[in-house]
Amino acid sequence: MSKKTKMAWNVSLIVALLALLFLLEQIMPSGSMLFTVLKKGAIYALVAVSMNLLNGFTGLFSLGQAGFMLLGAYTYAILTIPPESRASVYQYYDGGIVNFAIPVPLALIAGGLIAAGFAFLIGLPVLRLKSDYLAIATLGFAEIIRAVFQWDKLGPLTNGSNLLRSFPTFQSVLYPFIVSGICIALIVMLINSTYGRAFKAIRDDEIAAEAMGINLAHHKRLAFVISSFFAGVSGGLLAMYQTTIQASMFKSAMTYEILLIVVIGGIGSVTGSCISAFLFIACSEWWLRFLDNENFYIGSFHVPLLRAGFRKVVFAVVIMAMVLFYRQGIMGTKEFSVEALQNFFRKLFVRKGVKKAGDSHE
Amino acid sequence: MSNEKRERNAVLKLENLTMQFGGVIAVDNVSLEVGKGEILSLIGPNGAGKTTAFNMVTGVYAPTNGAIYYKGEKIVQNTPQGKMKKLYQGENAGLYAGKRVIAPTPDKITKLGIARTFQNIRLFKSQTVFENILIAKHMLRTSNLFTATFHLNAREEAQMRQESEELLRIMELEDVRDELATSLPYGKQRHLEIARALATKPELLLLDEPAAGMNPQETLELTQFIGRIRGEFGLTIFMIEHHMDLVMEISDRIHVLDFGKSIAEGKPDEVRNNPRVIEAYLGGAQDE
Amino acid sequence: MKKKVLALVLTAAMVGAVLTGCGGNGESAAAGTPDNGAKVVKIGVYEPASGDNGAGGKQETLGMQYANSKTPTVQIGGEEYQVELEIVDNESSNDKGPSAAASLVSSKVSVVLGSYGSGVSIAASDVFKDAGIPAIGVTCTNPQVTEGNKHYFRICFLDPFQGTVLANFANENFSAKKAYILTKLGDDYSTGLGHYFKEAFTGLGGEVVEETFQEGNSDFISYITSAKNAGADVFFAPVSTEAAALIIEQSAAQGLTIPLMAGDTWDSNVILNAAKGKDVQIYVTTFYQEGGNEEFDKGIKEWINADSTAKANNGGDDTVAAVTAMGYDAYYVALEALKAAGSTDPAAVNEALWKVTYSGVSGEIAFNETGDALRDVAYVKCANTETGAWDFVAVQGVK
Amino acid sequence: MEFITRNLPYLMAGISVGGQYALIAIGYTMVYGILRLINFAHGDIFMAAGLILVYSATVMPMYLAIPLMIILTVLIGFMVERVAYKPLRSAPRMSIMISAIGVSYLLQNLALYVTGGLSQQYPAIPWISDTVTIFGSTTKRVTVITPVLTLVLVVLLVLLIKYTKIGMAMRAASRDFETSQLMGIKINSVVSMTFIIGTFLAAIGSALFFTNYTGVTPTVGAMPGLKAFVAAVFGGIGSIPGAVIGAFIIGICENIIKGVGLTTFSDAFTFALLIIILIIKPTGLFGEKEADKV
Repeated sequence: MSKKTKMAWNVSLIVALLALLFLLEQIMPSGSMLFTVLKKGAIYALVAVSMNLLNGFTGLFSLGQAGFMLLGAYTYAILTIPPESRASVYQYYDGGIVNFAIPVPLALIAGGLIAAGFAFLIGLPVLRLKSDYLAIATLGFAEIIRAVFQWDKLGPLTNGSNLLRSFPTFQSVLYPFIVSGICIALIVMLINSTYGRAFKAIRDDEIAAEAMGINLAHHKRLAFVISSFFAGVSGGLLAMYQTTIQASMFKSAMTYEILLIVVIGGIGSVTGSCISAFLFIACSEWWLRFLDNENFYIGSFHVPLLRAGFRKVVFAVVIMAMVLFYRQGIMGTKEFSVEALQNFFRKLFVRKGVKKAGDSHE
Repeated sequence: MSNEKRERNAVLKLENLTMQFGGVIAVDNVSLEVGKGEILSLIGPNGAGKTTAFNMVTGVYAPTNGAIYYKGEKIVQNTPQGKMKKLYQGENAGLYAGKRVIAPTPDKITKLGIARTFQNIRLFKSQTVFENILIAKHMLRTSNLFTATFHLNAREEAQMRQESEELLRIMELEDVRDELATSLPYGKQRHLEIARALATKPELLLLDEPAAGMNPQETLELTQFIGRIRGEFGLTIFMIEHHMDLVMEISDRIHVLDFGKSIAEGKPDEVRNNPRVIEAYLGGAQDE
Repeated sequence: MKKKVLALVLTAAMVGAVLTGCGGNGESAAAGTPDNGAKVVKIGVYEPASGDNGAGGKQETLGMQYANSKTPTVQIGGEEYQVELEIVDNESSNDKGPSAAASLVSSKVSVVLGSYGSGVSIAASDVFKDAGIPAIGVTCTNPQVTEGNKHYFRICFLDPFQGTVLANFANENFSAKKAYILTKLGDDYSTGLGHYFKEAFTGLGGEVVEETFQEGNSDFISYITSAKNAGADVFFAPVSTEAAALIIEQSAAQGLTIPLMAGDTWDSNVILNAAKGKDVQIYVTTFYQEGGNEEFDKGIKEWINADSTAKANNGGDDTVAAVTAMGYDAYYVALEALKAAGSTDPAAVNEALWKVTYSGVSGEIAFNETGDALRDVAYVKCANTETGAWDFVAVQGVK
Repeated sequence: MEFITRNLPYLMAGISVGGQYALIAIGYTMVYGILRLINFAHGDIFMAAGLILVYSATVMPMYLAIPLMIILTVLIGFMVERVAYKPLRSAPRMSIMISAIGVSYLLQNLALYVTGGLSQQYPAIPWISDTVTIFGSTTKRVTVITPVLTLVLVVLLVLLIKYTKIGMAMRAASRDFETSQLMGIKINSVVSMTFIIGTFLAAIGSALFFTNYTGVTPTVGAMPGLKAFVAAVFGGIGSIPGAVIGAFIIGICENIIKGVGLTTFSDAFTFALLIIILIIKPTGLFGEKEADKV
């Protein structure tokens, strides 16, 4: 397939997807769980891809994603709460010290920039650390950020440990899709550029990469800062989705969830991360919810064991099975594309054809 | 070539280079020069400090003491510091004291025009042959993050790709262009590693045991190959090697290390008959 | 190849499920007619069943379930409707809450009850608002729950009131001059009540020392030592029962002699069990005092004792928690609203709620212009560490 | 005297919690020493030990319940290794770490399901739960016992590692996993033994910890687990004395921080300490350096 037709395919697919979403939104009741899953899925897809850029493509095992999301979410919230609502939100802090609001897109970018700025500062010391040590140091930084944002003395800015709310939220399910879509497209373009190749070289062999003239410190920091930027943006989106935010939401458990999404999707596959984000969110928020229902009947058979929390046990077992027996994840390091799909069907078809031919021969 | 002349044309010069790990001196006060267009082989028994010397040149280790010059410019310099001040057992301890410490990272060295290969092959495992070479072109970019991401550097990208294709052709790797690097046979992997090093457009090529693990036939091919690329790319080559046939065949000069110290240097014939070298190898080298 | 097949199957499954999911929801959307022919109206129960506030949430839910078992039907617009409780677990967590709320919305409930815990109520508020579904807060006492919106109601008193009652009580009964306030970071109920207590207490000329703890903290020894060192006269800890049990246990071990005070969350048998046989004084304010309504007490005790799950959810005995009584009342308030609305349409229920009055076991309930119940008294109770029951101390209002 | 009575409780709490962290940290450091794996599930095994005692104490007397708890906990540790880590031995390190996170997730959710999400009251273990008075400040006896017991156990463990055959095998495996395998060391039994010792100590640690802090919730193990891991890194991962000293330092510092009134930062401080040590001396206080060979 030529580059142009590929491009055309991708563009038309994206347009079709957006159109489908638009249509769904028109015809379906707005309260449907579908939209909850789609919105949250789109956000998690972005943060999973941003983590994949770091863990999958650059080989840096970082567990600081929740901390950067927190920075993005807080920046977004602080900058967009309308001045007239501030008195009630910052009720213990006399309305806080920020008294203006900026447009939503700007605030999302600002969230990304703040996260990226912090990543730059944190990256200076920690990126020298190797694998597990890097993981635990970034995890530690995320926890420190969380504690700082709960600090009473910063209350006029962060509202202490209390909820931030009243900021603009999603009007349409298209919004997170478009923002995430743009961000993921940017990440993909980066991965396909000469910088992306350098990142992959670092992942494969740091020493050889360095010997090929790739400045390790610079490129690692670059990957770290870019990944954090997008984590920050997704944090802003998450704030929009949640409608209220609070530092205590951004625990390391959140990072683990994102990591599991990346692993299930396939470390090193962008489309894998996206698919698995939607699957993960749908399973945890929607499809398995019936397992929590004590009075669940199949026909007249009362299904045993079901009660609150069973959903999570089943989910954890499924994840464990994935991790143990299906280590490559859904996509491995491959990408989902029209071409791959075509090839897949072709192969399937050809093989069947050959078999049939063989059969008739006999 | 007379000594003075070589000095003037020296591409690489190691000066009083010492590397001490804890109490062990791996390289002890080694000085040598590699002249332009020359092939200098560094030989010596196992553990003589050859790879350590290479690692100091390529910036993997900072030497404990000594300096390195590239085309007359000082690129590495160090003097014993901190704990090492007391521990240091080498010579010339005070020679570089008080002078500026220069310890560039390996990528800086590569950017100067010094490329290397590794003793245990280090290819980018998940990448194809072509991508392995293309990655090496990254350091020659003029694009920045922004222009690269938005594909505003199309001309440069095209040039990178074209040069890589060219290199593949010269290195006779075009038939395996899209294979995974690690799926190649061993000899081809060595070729690829050299090709990748050449992609950075070096003037000085450091080969760390290029013939390790090769059979005589492959070694012979490699010998011709190295000779060929030296001419084609106008390279100066500094090489560590154990295969004496190869070393004797293509080296202009040979430098011998034993227990970190230089014990001999000269033309292949001179070195071959040097009693100290024979003693150092004690027959170990003769059957190789 | 196998992997590709699986990837494809998974993707297909997702697409399929998305589509069927839509259909499924569509069906359950209407207040449908199940097997027995009676129409069904759904009431959402948005309560924590796990996490910090799981114990309290479960007790509150018990009240609703008991009420539902007593009055399973309601007359709406002249028709008999079966009332179905749609229970979700908000996990006491502000980030899991909205999704749980969204699942209530998608099951087309007419009105929502809950939650125990103010943070989760605020967090889900917008989800209900966007869906146009009214919510009745049962024991979420933070003012922010109902402030600035038209869909959140509440049947309990508020923290500014409760904080003042507690401060007055500490001042009058213990002549407290200095109070040690311990609140949990990121818990709006805890920080809010701590704040209002501090305001009232300093207003009475008292002095306070404030400290906070992180979620997941189980070591309170340092805090107790600090309270002792500060020379505090009362230890005020408006926290979840989970932390409360630890605080009680550790204060007893550390020999803390000053009274422990707290708000409505501590009115739970978790506290009684922790305090039993220990040398501690515990005072709490609450909505309901066991014995306030004999008939209700008797009925619910029978119901709890008859059902092992209910008993387990109540903490293993049949003590009637105030939140259970509140949950019971909330259910009837919802029924009143449904009757008054004459329809299962959430918007109509929302309109009707403003005018609902109901005389429940915890007192008279009517809403003011912000949607808060008009309540002017709180019960103060003291834990009897010998019998393991609550002793009634006073009915306190604000002058 | 006044100063002592005011501040002794902080110090005692610090030493006691430090001892409990130490018992968990040993599990981390031994497993990391041999498998290079951060066993994220270790904190949750600690939690599981707490829950097991809660439930077993309701049906049997304490002198049976405690041994049973220890045996079951060790069994869980053993099974986790066999099921979740052993199959991944040749996989990249990231996979094993992710598997550990998965096990942690599973254990927490199982506990959530079993307990119904409610905090469980830990039963009082006779004698050690009694209240005692030291220098005018009251506390539970366990506070005093913990550091002593910890030190005794650590000395026993060090002797075991130094003088027994299995201890020698452990040391060999932690020095060079592959080579020791080639030298005929039964690596699977060494790894299993490591997990057994680690979980055994965690089980004892849980009994001490929950006697002081009596609520058992599904996530209660996460923070102590993480802190114990930090202690292990701080002391130099792979070094048992390092882990113990690190644990005491962290326990004491954490309580001092709370005593000073910076309660918001008591957890953050632990991580700050970790990052500082990693930057200054990446191998921790007593760790050995390992270099990549080029």
